[in-house]
Amino acid sequence: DEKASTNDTTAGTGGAAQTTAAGDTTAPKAGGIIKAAGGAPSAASATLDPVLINDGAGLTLLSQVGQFLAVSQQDLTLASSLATKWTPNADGSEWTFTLNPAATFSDGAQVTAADVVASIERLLNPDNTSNSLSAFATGKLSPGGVTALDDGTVLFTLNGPMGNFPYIVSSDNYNSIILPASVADTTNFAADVMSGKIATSGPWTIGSYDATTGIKYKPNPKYWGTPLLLEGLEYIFYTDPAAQVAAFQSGEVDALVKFEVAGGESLLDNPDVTVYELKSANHRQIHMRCSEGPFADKRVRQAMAMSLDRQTMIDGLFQGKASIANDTPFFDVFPSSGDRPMATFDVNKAKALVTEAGGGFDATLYGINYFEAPDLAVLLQNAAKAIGINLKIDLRGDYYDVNWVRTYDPSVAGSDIGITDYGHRGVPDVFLNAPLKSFKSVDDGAGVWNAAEFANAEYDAAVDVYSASSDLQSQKAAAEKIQAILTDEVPMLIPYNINYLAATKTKVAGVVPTAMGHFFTDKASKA
Amino acid sequence: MSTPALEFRDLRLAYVVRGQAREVLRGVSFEVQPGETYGLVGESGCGKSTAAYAAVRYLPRNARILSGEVHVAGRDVMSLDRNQLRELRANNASIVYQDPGQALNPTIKVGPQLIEAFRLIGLNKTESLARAREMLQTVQIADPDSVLGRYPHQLSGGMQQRVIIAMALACSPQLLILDEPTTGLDATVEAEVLDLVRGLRDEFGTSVLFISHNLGAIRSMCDRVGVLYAGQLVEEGSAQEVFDQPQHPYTVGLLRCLPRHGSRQSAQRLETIPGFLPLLGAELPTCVFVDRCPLATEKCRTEVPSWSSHVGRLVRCHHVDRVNELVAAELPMGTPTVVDRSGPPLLVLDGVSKTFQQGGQLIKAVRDVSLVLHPGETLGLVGESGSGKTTLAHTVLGLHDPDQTNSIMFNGSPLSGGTRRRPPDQVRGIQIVFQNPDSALNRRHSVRRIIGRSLKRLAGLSTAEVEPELHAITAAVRLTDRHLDMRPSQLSGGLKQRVAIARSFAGKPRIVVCDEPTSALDVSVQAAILNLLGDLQRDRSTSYLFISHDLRVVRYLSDRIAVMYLGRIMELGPAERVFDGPHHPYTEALLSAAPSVEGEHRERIKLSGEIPSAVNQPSGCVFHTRCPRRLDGDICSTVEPELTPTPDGGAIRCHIPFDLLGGQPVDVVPHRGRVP
Amino acid sequence: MTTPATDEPSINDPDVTAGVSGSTPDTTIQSVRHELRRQLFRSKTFIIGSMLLLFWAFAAIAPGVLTSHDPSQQDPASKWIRPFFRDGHWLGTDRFGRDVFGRAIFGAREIMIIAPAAVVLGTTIGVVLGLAMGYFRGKLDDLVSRVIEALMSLPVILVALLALTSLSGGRLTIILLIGFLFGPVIARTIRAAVISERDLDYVRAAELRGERSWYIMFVEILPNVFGPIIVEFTVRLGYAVFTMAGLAFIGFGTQPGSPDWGRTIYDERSSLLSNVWWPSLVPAVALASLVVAINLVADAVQGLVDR
Amino acid sequence: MARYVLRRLSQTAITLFILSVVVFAVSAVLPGSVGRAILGPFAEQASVEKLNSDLGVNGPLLSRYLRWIGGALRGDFGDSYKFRAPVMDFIPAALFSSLKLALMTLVIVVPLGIIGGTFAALRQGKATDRVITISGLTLAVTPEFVVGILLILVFAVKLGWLPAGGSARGSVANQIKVLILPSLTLTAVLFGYLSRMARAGAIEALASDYTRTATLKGLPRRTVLLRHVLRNSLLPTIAVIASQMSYLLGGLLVTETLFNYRGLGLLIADSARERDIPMLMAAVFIVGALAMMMMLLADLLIAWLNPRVRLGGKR
Ligand SMILES: Nc1ncnc2c1ncn2[C@@H]1O[C@H](COP(=O)(O)OP(=O)(O)OP(=O)(O)O)[C@@H](O)[C@H]1O
Ligand SMILES: Nc1ncnc2c1ncn2[C@@H]1O[C@H](COP(=O)(O)OP(=O)(O)OP(=O)(O)O)[C@@H](O)[C@H]1O
Ligand SMILES: [Mg+2]
Ligand SMILES: [Mg+2]
Repeated sequence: DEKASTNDTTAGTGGAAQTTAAGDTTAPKAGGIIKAAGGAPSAASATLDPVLINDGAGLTLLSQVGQFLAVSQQDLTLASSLATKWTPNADGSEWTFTLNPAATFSDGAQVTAADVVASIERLLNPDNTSNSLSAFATGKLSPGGVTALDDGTVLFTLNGPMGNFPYIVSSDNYNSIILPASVADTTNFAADVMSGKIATSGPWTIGSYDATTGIKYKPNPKYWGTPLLLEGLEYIFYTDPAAQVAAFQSGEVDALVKFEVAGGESLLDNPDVTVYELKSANHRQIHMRCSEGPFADKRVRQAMAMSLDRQTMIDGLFQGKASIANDTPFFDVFPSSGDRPMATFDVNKAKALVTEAGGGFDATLYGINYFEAPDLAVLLQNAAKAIGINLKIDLRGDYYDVNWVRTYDPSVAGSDIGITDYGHRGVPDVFLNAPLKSFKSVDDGAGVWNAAEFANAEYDAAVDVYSASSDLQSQKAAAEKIQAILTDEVPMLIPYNINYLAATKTKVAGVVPTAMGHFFTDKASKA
Repeated sequence: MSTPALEFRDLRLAYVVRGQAREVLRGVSFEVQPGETYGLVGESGCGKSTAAYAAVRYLPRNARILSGEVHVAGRDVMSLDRNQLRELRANNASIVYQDPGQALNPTIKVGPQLIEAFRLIGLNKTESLARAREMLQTVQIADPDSVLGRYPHQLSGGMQQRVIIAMALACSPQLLILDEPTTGLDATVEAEVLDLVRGLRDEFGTSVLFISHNLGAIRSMCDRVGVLYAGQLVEEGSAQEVFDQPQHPYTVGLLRCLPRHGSRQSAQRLETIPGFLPLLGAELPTCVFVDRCPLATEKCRTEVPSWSSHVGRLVRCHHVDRVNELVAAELPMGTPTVVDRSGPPLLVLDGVSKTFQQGGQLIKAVRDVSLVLHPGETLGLVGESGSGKTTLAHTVLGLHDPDQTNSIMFNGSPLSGGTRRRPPDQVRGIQIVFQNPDSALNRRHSVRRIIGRSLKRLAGLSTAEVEPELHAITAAVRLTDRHLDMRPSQLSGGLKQRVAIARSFAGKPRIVVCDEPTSALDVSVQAAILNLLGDLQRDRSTSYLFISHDLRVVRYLSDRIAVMYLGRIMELGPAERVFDGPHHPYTEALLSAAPSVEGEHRERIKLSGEIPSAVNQPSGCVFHTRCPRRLDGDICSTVEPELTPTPDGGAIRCHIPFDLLGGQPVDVVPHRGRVP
Repeated sequence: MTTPATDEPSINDPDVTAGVSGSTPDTTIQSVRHELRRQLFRSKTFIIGSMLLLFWAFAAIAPGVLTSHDPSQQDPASKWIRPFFRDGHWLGTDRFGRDVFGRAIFGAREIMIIAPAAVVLGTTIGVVLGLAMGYFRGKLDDLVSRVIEALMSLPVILVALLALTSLSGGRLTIILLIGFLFGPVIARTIRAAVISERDLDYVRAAELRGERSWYIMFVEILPNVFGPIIVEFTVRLGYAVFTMAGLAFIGFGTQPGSPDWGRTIYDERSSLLSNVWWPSLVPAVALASLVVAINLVADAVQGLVDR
Repeated sequence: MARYVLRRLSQTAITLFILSVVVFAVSAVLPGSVGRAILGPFAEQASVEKLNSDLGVNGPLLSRYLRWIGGALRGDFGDSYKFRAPVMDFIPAALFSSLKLALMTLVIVVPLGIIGGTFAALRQGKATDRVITISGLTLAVTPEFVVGILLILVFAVKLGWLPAGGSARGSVANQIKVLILPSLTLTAVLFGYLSRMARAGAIEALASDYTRTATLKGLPRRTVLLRHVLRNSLLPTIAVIASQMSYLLGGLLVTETLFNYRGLGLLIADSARERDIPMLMAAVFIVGALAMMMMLLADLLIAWLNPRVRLGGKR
């Protein structure tokens, strides 16, 4: 069956070789320290508490010490890690995971089912307000849903069929690292790992950690996987991307965990730099409010979609390091996406549609003002202008200041059109639910970020079918239906999904970044 | 003969203003012999300072030497290179100028600044220190060591000037240049400084170039004087002769501008010199004085008079033979003002005191002053700087609150403290003419506006009524309508003062306070202003409270005189008596301090010590610390004397009985200047 | 008998003949104004400064005349054309292929509107405050001085940062922000000037006319502190321009796409690392030239005012 | 002097109080849900509300202020939202690094500014003067992030002589290496203002009577300049250095971010982005207080250098 484990039984990440790696020819040499530059963990992630971590920086750091049942690889297929295989029941509403008997924690203890139960239940417990709750909601796993059949096998009982469930307990759901059952409290995770109070199973343990400046890892002496080549691993935190690039160029650091094309151009064609380019589901959504306002008319939304010259956008913003997306979360990275009709670029048709719908108008384009969003906003503005829609740009510090989503707070105005960013996921489910499903209530996870106020029963049904289907064929079928609806209704524009970019000096080999933001170094070496 | 210490050889010097060279010194030639003191007089702007600085070649960037030479100790100053010039300044010539306060570096102690000068002439530290100490003693500073350790601002103006003189004499220079060294200092202090210079000159045999506005000082100091006009010497000769029988019309005019000894405003007007100093750099193929000369003829307009010798001195005039035509005309006295003493006095001060609070210290600026002022009367207020004259005046005006209310009665009703609290008629009733017209007139307002506003506010006229009144009053102060649209900056000092006077008279005041109204003006201008004040008083029988340092002026103008010391009135009485005595020892000292142009030389009564500060005043008689007639025993130092009435209706604050007080001016002693 | 005995002013009184004898400097206000103007136009600094100023002012009013390029016209094909004068792009193009020179020209407007407006506001606040503080002294002065010190001790950019998070960055916001930040600073200078003025006798004279405080402050004193005011105004203008750029750094200010200099410099700065200097340095130079121009004029004016 | 010192001290106390109010007021009006900002978009609303109440961000303003200032007086600025630890665990270190940077900058810029300014004054109106003034001005108005990046590009990336940033740790030599580029960036910005002030001061001193006296004494030009001119022209320069202090500290925000130099500036930038309000308030308040102290120090120094003030008024 599709989701059963690959025969790859090697521990750790089992990552495939880097895609665009330049010089990993010579036999890797042991020793050395890699210094990597990355952002500082956000407020929630500051103590590296696996329960709360909610950003790329946090998960990058966490995944050096903690391990998951399975690892979502660069090609977004699952490789085994702490679990060697996983099998669903007939309808995919129950999943059985078999643990790797070799796996041990840094205190030497074996990784048992009890540990898994404890770790996952900790995340499920609403009182812990874990960042992963929404993921588990999508995964249809509720408190009490995890049981240990014996020391080596764990049973996940879901509220319903869920084909992509293994991803929910893989590195994709980066909170779900497995810790000893004995661990009661993770609020001071970093400190406790440093002091040995919390044992972890990953290749590294924490040598020193300063939430403002950086972290130093030291090898896990009792590491159960293939021995490390590096002597040490170090992360330095940066606030300003430009500063990161500068530091990398001038050789203060050997690796950039992640960098943007804007500002990183100089790295792209640089002989002594290895650039890792990974397909990812990282994208921007430009929602258009369907319930009221100038965009309520479907034709206007369709016109907006047609007004975008996506290829040019990609070239302009990312020097081609992104893929065209069709205003749906089914990106070419997802196996389930199937083959899709390409979005058309047709200004005249768009103009016509706008005129049909009652002619041009003014509107305010809200949005985040980090990443390339400001530039995107300018591009949108230009495109819209071409079809008679005048967008006034108003980008705020970040999404939640402005509350232009009414789901949480009906009193706020909401917004007709706005840009926000969605990070990478291994499966489209979150994208399909949070921002698109009809919003009922905050507690019922569906549609909580539905800024477009898109409410379409047909769509909701289609999504349910998709989530339920556990085999690729049926997923593809459901996906096509969903795409049909979205490309017709166009509740949101998704012009592109951005390739994930990481870089190392060529003397560094064997690191495995993932589009999610992991930066696996268990096989890394430095010449 | 020996080489002169300083020699100007037909020096022509110009300042470049907006690309044009404007001639300031138009061929000046004179020499100062070794040991001689040469005086340079002339009204403001005629080029005195320029000459002085030319002598040490310290000239502004825009100065140009057109022709001629300056020699100091036989060396051509203009041809020296930087180092030679430095040495010349360090060893041969020193200069002392106005405003000693500015001339010393505020952030360096006196010691180092003085020692610097000695180090320059190659002494080592210890020697320099020793010499510095000596030098301070030579300039009569009592405790040199403490002074050496002080900062300039901790010294009085007199002391500062002494230090600077000490510094100047450090290198025992052949030439000492004094550019108005005593302007801004008190008469008493001035007299001391001059005595000092005189002594040192004799002691060191230094040659001195002495520049001053004060003709009296010049006469008492100098062997020879040169009269500078518009950058040309017009007369030169021995001080005595030049002052006693001036040969050039300008010199004559200059001397006649001064109130003559004992003359009174009510008796005769002062003479003035009409017209103006020619513009800087004006083309003058004529006699420079021609525009203002009563003797001017066609010849004067066409020919430059020669620098020719005449009755033993050099004069630059075509009509030297006709000067005696310029006999002092007895100017017709206007009908003298009748001081109405019959009625109630206009202003009554009854024990007025004013104490300032400053940084926790109490400054008793005015103590228990009682006065009366009658309609049409002029009360002169004299006293050294800091004696409280201005404060008293300002208190009367309501710019300060007196310590105790209702101590001032105006026209029978009590004056409340602040101006704002006074009814309009009281406000307009008392006005003031300030000392410095530059700060007294708003530089951004036109004359019309300045006077007009006062007419509106004080005379309470409507905009329509203002215009005619405006013309009337400007005419009254001898201004023409043309002046109305000018800004103060476009007016000469005298004109400014006229505007100020017009303003204060706008509301037909009963009393006008004049706080040293002419001390910033040249003598010729001063004369005109004094005349004007006299006329106005005659026409409007206004009362004046007239404050001045210049006793001569006070006497000329005042009916009665009050002498202040440390905020107290020491003496009060009719002008004649206060001047001719018997008078208070302090008054006596003040009088003796003022050198006179007539050249009669009283033995100066030296006042020992400094003026005590207004903060901690001496016990007993506040003057006892300096009093030359201090009584034996300690009564003076313990008991404060009452202000005891005198027969002539005045009063004196002294323990010495009235009839025993110094009667006639101290007997005249021979002139101390030496004729070369 | 030649000695004038009559009291005919024009003969006897020295001063009266002023102007007649031509011995006082030029005499009418007009001629003085004229003189000042002549002085100004003599000074090289002023000429150069005002030339530059005029240029930018013109750019702000009629940018279209100076460049044919639409500042927001994108052309992906011609991204990052190098200077100079290639493919009709004087100073090259930025990452969207927009004409750098064109954007610099159009960028002038934002600053030429905001900076003066902000400084006018600041100066008004400063003058009123300064006059009141300087004239009344005492408690009011003390208190306000403290507040001013407090404000001044906070770096502009920090206050902006704090304000930014609560306000939305529109033109008006920036004008208000800069205005209120500069007001106190200017007030300090004006206060000092007023204090030295209020000791002059013409203020006494006004009090002796029983004038109201406001009259003394605004009619008597104000004209006499124009000097410092003008200087402050021009100098602050420089600071304002610079501050705006700083605000762009913390994302405060004009919205993306606007050719505003500060914004552009900030947006394009990262491409410096790829040796693409022109998109950020051109506006930077424009900025500098404007501020320098303002200061040149300021110096010239100050030079005159000081006389 | 003592009286003067006392007065200035009491004034500073008042100012500090006002500052605290200002800082609190501005921070208090920050909109948006703190909890949401911390927990992120996908956190459950319940979690957000729980956190908000934990942080006590909903209380009445006055009591919140009193709590804050009360703590502040005891040196306790509360716990950082982000690090869940006392703010004071982070600020001292950051402050120390910032001071290092500031010091280094001053060490470079002060002599440079004074020399440049005085030199310009001596050549007043000449070409040298213009060059110094205008170039200073130009540097002053070129944003730090441009100057900084150019410096990095040249000295770190191209030449590789100096590090492109990082925190000053380890050996003094190393620290200095790290500090050079950032402090040069700040120097570029400050030089203009400083030299301008120094110039003005020198021009005034040069025109003064005491300088004339010194010259006419026959002192060598050098002595006149060093002993008499400079000595007096320094006072205003010191004043401006102090008043520029707040400016310098402001510059830290940009510069430290650019050079990833972990000082107060960067801390403030981060805290602002992360809504770590207690941290932000503390940092900003401390920066303000610091600037204020500098002004105070400068005033006292000036007073002390100026005998008039030190020894009280005339006689
Ligand atoms: N640097 C200068 N540039 C242009 N004109 C100047 C300059 N210095 C002085 N003057 C003018 O030159 C004339 C002579 O000046 P000077 O100071 O020598 O006169 P003075 O006799 O000393 O006057 P006073 O008695 O007021 O000191 C005055 O009209 C003055 O305005
Ligand atoms: N506003 C003030 N505050 C404090 N002390 C003052 C004030 N005005 C005057 N004084 C002090 O009061 C005393 C008298 O000053 P005042 O100016 O009245 O003397 P004066 O006779 O007018 O001196 P001068 O002849 O120099 O004008 C001086 O010691 C002065 O320092
Ligand atoms: Mg002079
Ligand atoms: Mg006085």
